[in-house]
Amino acid sequence: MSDGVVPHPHAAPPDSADSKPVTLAKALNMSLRAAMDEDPKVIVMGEDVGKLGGVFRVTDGLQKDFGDHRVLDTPLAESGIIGTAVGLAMRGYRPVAEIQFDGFVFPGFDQIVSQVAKVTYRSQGAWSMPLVIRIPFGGGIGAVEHHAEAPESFFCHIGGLRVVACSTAQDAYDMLRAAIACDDPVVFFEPKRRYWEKGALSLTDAALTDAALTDAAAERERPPACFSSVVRRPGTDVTVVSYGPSMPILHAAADAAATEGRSLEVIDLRTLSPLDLGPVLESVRKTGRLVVVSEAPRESSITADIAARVTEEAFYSLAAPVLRVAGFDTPYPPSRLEEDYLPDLDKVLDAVDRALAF
Amino acid sequence: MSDGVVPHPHAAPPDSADSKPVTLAKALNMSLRAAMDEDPKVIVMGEDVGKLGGVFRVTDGLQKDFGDHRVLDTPLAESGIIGTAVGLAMRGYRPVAEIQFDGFVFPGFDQIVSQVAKVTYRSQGAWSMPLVIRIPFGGGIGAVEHHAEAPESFFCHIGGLRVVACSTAQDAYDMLRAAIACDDPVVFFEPKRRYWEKGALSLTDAALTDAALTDAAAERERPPACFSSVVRRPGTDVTVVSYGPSMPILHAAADAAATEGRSLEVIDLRTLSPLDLGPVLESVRKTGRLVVVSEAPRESSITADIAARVTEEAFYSLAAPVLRVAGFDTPYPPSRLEEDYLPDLDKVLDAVDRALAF
Amino acid sequence: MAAVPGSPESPGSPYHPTTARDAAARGAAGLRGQPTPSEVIAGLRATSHGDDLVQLLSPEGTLTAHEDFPFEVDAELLRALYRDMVLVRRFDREGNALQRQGQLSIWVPLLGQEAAQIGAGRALRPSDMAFPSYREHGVAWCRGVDPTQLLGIFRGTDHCGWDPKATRFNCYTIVIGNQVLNATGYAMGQRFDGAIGSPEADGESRNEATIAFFGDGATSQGDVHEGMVFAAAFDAPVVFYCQNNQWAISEPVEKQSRVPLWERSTGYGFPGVRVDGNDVVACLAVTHWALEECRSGNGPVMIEAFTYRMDAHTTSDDPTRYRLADEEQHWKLLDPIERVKVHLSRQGMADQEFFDSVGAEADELAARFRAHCIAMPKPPPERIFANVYSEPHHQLAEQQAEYLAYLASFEGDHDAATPGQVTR
Amino acid sequence: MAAVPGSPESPGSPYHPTTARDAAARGAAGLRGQPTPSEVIAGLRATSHGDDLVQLLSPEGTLTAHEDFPFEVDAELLRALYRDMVLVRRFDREGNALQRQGQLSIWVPLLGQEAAQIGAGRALRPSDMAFPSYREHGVAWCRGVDPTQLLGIFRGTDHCGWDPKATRFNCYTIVIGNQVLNATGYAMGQRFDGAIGSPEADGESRNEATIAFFGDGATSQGDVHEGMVFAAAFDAPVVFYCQNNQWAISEPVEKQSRVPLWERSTGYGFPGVRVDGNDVVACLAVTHWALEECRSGNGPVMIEAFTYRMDAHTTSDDPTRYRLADEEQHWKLLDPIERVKVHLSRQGMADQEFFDSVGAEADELAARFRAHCIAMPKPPPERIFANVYSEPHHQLAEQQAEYLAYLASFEGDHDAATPGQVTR
Ligand SMILES: Cc1ncc(C[n+]2csc(CCOP(=O)(O)OP(=O)(O)O)c2C)c(N)n1
Ligand SMILES: Cc1ncc(C[n+]2csc(CCOP(=O)(O)OP(=O)(O)O)c2C)c(N)n1
Ligand SMILES: [Mg+2]
Ligand SMILES: [Mg+2]
Repeated sequence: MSDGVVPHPHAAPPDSADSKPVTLAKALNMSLRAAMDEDPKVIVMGEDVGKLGGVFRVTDGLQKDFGDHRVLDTPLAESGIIGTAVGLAMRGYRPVAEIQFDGFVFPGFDQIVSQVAKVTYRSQGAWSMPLVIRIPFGGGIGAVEHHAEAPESFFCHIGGLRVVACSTAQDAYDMLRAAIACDDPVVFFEPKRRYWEKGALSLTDAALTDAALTDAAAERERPPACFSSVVRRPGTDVTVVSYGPSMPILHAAADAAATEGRSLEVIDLRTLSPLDLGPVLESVRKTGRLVVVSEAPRESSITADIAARVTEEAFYSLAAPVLRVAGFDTPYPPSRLEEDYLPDLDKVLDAVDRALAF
Repeated sequence: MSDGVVPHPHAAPPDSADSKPVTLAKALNMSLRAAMDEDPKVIVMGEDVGKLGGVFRVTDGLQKDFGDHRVLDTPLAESGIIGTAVGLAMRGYRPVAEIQFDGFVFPGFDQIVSQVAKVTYRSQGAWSMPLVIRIPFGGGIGAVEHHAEAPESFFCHIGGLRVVACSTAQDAYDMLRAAIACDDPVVFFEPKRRYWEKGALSLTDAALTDAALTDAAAERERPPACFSSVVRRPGTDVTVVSYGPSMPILHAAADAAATEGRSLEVIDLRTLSPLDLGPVLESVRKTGRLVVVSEAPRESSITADIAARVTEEAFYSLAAPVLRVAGFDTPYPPSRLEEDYLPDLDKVLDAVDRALAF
Repeated sequence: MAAVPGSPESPGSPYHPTTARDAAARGAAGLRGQPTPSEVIAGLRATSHGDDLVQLLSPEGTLTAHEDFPFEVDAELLRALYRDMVLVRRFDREGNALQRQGQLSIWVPLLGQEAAQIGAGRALRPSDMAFPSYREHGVAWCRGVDPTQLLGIFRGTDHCGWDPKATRFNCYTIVIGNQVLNATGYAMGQRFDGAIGSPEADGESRNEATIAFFGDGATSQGDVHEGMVFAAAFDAPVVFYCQNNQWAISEPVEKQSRVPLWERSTGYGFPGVRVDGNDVVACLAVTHWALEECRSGNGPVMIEAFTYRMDAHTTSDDPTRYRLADEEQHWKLLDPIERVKVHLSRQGMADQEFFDSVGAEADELAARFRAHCIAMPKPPPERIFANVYSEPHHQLAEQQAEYLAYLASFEGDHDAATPGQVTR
Repeated sequence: MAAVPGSPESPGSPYHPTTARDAAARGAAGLRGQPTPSEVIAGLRATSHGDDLVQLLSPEGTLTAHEDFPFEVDAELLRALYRDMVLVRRFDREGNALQRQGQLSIWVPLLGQEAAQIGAGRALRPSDMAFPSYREHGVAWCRGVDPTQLLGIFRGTDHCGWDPKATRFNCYTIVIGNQVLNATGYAMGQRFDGAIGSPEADGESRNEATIAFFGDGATSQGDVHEGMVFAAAFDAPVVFYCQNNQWAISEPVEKQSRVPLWERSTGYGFPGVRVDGNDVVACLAVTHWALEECRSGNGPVMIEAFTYRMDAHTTSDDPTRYRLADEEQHWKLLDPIERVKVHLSRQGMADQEFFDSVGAEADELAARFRAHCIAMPKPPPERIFANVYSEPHHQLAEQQAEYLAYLASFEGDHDAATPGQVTR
């Protein structure tokens, strides 16, 4: 892993004793459980996270085993969830707050902007804010309104937060451990339509440490961070980057492109704020072409930011402008139209073609 | 005005009977008054907008003249202000809601994301949403926390909203009239540190009509829109664009650059969502260099979006990457540090130098 | 209502069966996935409403008058209410079935809440305005929204299949509680328009009112509070109609409040009433009264309709994880339809023929509902871009044109490309 | 308290002097920038608190016991409270003066609210936690925050000049009401830690409580509601301390509520008390009681301290635009400091020497406050990037390095460049 390249997650997991295929949801559950086992200050809170185990069962069984002091079914109010989590963090807890669906984070937006992100700054470091806000995000599950949004760009625009998105079971486990261990607030996006996809999960100690996660970063001699981006599959012709739910599409695109003799380099951003552009720049200096894929609308978004920064920092390397495959600038459509709305294999390949045609 | 170039606002106003210098705040006040005079469905609501006339006096005298049915001092709750304005709009009113300061819009964010922006879409057009949300924004006034923010990028990321910012007294008047006349929700940003700066205001009928505002747009044969961007000052070497409070800095930079024999083309975006990139692209095709200036933090921002889109659409015209002069990715600092945080003449000139050095 | 074990006045913590101290006392080992005894009591307790419940038609079918809420009840009215409830329940069950058969992504059942919804819905005049949450299929029925128009939301073909302006029944709102503020604003507009407080002429008046529907869980949201604050501040003619169905997904109402929900109104200085939400007559009478209060200028008013969600939260939910079948059984005895039927029969107000004809009508409705559902096509991709704005928007026009051109580029493909699948 | 004209029980609309109907009745012409008669009455009415006000020390200086809130009051305590209030008022006035002289961008005066704040502040133990709004200079004083540490916020050199963790006095919160949820969360943590409800040993206990300060205007915010909902749901040991100073900038409390604010608590099922906020003894006794309730596990509790903002909202505000001098005059008679002085003198508990020494101490404090303020330097630009995160952050490190390099690039300039001015 030290070269920043990890195995193709669709490849069969290594058949060793310490690695087994689990769903992404289960990996998150195991991660929470391990963190709670280790540190009594870790608590889980949200709507229906207790006996129900969350609507996606990510907190399944935790209340049963840790008690209703540590797994709190809260009143139905997101500002209340975030706002009390802030107070609990001040008291020394490490709350992991669940927002039930992406579209329901907005009633808590003021607490996130005005308290979560600013408490440490305002207090000149007296308060740290070790709070994780878990948000199942993205579309593709045929859901009703407000259940399929990609609000990550809002949070990337807020100084004082860290924003990450996991895409594999292993990352789900490791990144959530790291997020909980982090003394800064982390908005943790979970690709809900991938919850039931299985991937290898290895629980070796190395995977648990921050160090392993920042290995690649450290080697590039950048400051330590909880999270780093990673090259999932090396390639030479076009760089394609995304995060969370679209990662399998990128792998499929790389497969499809390979059959046409085109080599795509696939990068999983993992951290959305701060961006870890090192691997992306390195790749673009090689390929000269970049396609950024995300379900989020385009205007003032994370994809715009990546395009702007990569262009600024690798201007002379680019043979084509950075192209984006992203949501339209509309509200999320009725779900029977979501396949038109969302990035998919064809759209990614089309963008790759266009990048190569420049 | 038909060529999209308007006179330098710092130039002396034409000394005609129908034009007089007024402050930007006064122009807004006159605009509200004229709209209320014309249409009894226009109502003003917010905290302290009544007898006090708003903390910036933009609504001064309106309650006195139109009554407390049409100028509502509301309870102290922003979600309440926006949420009831939505209901009033459904009832046939055209509410103009004031948010007292930029940093206080966030308690109302859910109503904006989930109702204001989506009501028309959800109802398949049965409801229109003729609601204006006025927000004094930006720094430079030596204020305490939450009173100096530039949250416009959040709103640009929301499909279903229109987002605009005025920078002159004339635009303040015309654009607010147009925003109130628009059947879509408009988030209307007012550059609070320019409230007391005077500019020419002409109340000829032409200025009042939508048509005048979209003249330039119409000529470029794009669909009609409430708002359009405008070249404030023609130039040949570097294009500098901004909006709202930073516009005077751009003019000063153009003056300073001229003394060194460099010619800057100055563009006032006015509309932030949708962007009206026509004038910007036209300019960049000529200059090959673009500097975007904004007080907002960089990540996932409006400046990123402009950089991304201009690069995509004018890739071969660019001799340098689009450079940004923007806020840092921190919370807004204590006000004694704001001159370090905000764009200023030196920073703009430095960026112009860097663009030219590419 | 039948007496139940576990009186709310029992010592301990009637509204707080699972306080930390309880939990500490029994230790973490006390939590074993099954409801604890105190939770069982709490669940049953919820069936005991206290003395403050307004009831006109008992579960046993006995009709009595209520001095505060006089209301003329005749056989025709009762038959009509019975028919409403049976038809609504029937298509609601069909919604569940359609979901099970893969025709709908999800269905949100109203089972058990027919009386609370039909009572409120039938109290409304056409000129009144209603703001539902997402479970108000019964109110939709009363507003003249055809049940088939509800299907699009759950089949994913639209976000709202009726005209909220023409029907004066707003689109469903899914973000919990935030429609309450919109309702308050609308009611403020009614007041500003002078549409309240004018004298009646010929028993008719042009006075209007608004009603906002929300659940027990919603009462915790800041927006519901702000709605009440604004309504009180502006004397808005709005009825806050809370269907307390005892559950917010897996959370019992005790998680939201220590005290009965109608008491919230006292903190704002307007009246609140708790009505038996399984008694359609009481719901009608109390809502009628509340709307009249609003129309005559004495709004706002709060109503807590004390009822029960007899089915799962939605078809995606599994209530066996968090509540006991006993509780559901208990509430079956309080069924909102049964008591009307008993009364109609016992009083000779309806015969078997009537019941049969309503049953047949219900089956027809269900068949039409089903047929309509299955025939609903995927909307065209243009719909993604339609009605985002009321006025033209060049950016979306460009995105639409670009996307349609992209789709068209597949049309020449030999393998009859379906976008979204590999077509190369 | 003195009787005033315009009884709250007068018919018409005691809490709604400017309803639409009023306005319609007098027409738009009735609005002329000056308060209307009904507004004058409302303003004065606000001084009449109803029967429910807890008062121990009358405006005339008479001390009586209150059976619900027994509290031992001796001369030493009264002298200490007097000194607190005088010192706090003195530096508050100095804050105003410093703003007028351009040394501060703004000052938020507490004038008139000394008793409400000192009473509450002195009821706290060091182990308790306090969450202020932005006007709580008196509470800061009680928490051991040096008045000079308050200056940075208003001079623009910091967002919080004290250690909120060490002092157990959180940073000021400017977004109205949102600290109330943070306070509730902190109190939940106190409960989860077992820091409430344990038996006293030697009159000492390790029990803790939290207090949240907010204004009358803040009660309308959703976050304050949610704070109360969560506190009730989790039995959090938090005192909701609302200083009703009758105004939220230009809006009288009648815009926020029809009924006294303490009554909100009844809607959530916990106790509420209205205390004379200009009576430092009553504020102390009632807050002491409320904190004890919380510490022993009976939280939450709400207190409405009925007081008056005797100065402008801030130094930027002009209250002559919205309220009459008469109203301010009336409240001068109810001054919180004067009644303690009268009592101390009349009872022979303090002599002129004492009053003089307190006055001298106040002047010294003011001088130190002023000197400190004037000497406060502009912070270095690095401060922009400091403490945004607790852990290292490469992106900000880069932005900082870039900016400092940019600044350094000016250093060679002949005209001793000041960044932000033209230096070329
Ligand atoms: C703001 C928000 N948070 C969370 C949800 C997810 N959610 C949907 S329904 C529901 C429970 C609602 O309970 P209640 O208000 O009692 O209404 P009921 O479903 O019982 O009719 C929740 C938590 C949501 N829709 N909106
Ligand atoms: C969310 C929010 N909206 C608006 C403001 C602007 N504002 C500052 S103080 C104030 C009035 C507060 O009144 P109140 O709660 O009674 O407290 P007081 O100032 O009287 O102590 C307002 C509207 C703010 N700070 N925060
Ligand atoms: Mg419910
Ligand atoms: Mg106040």
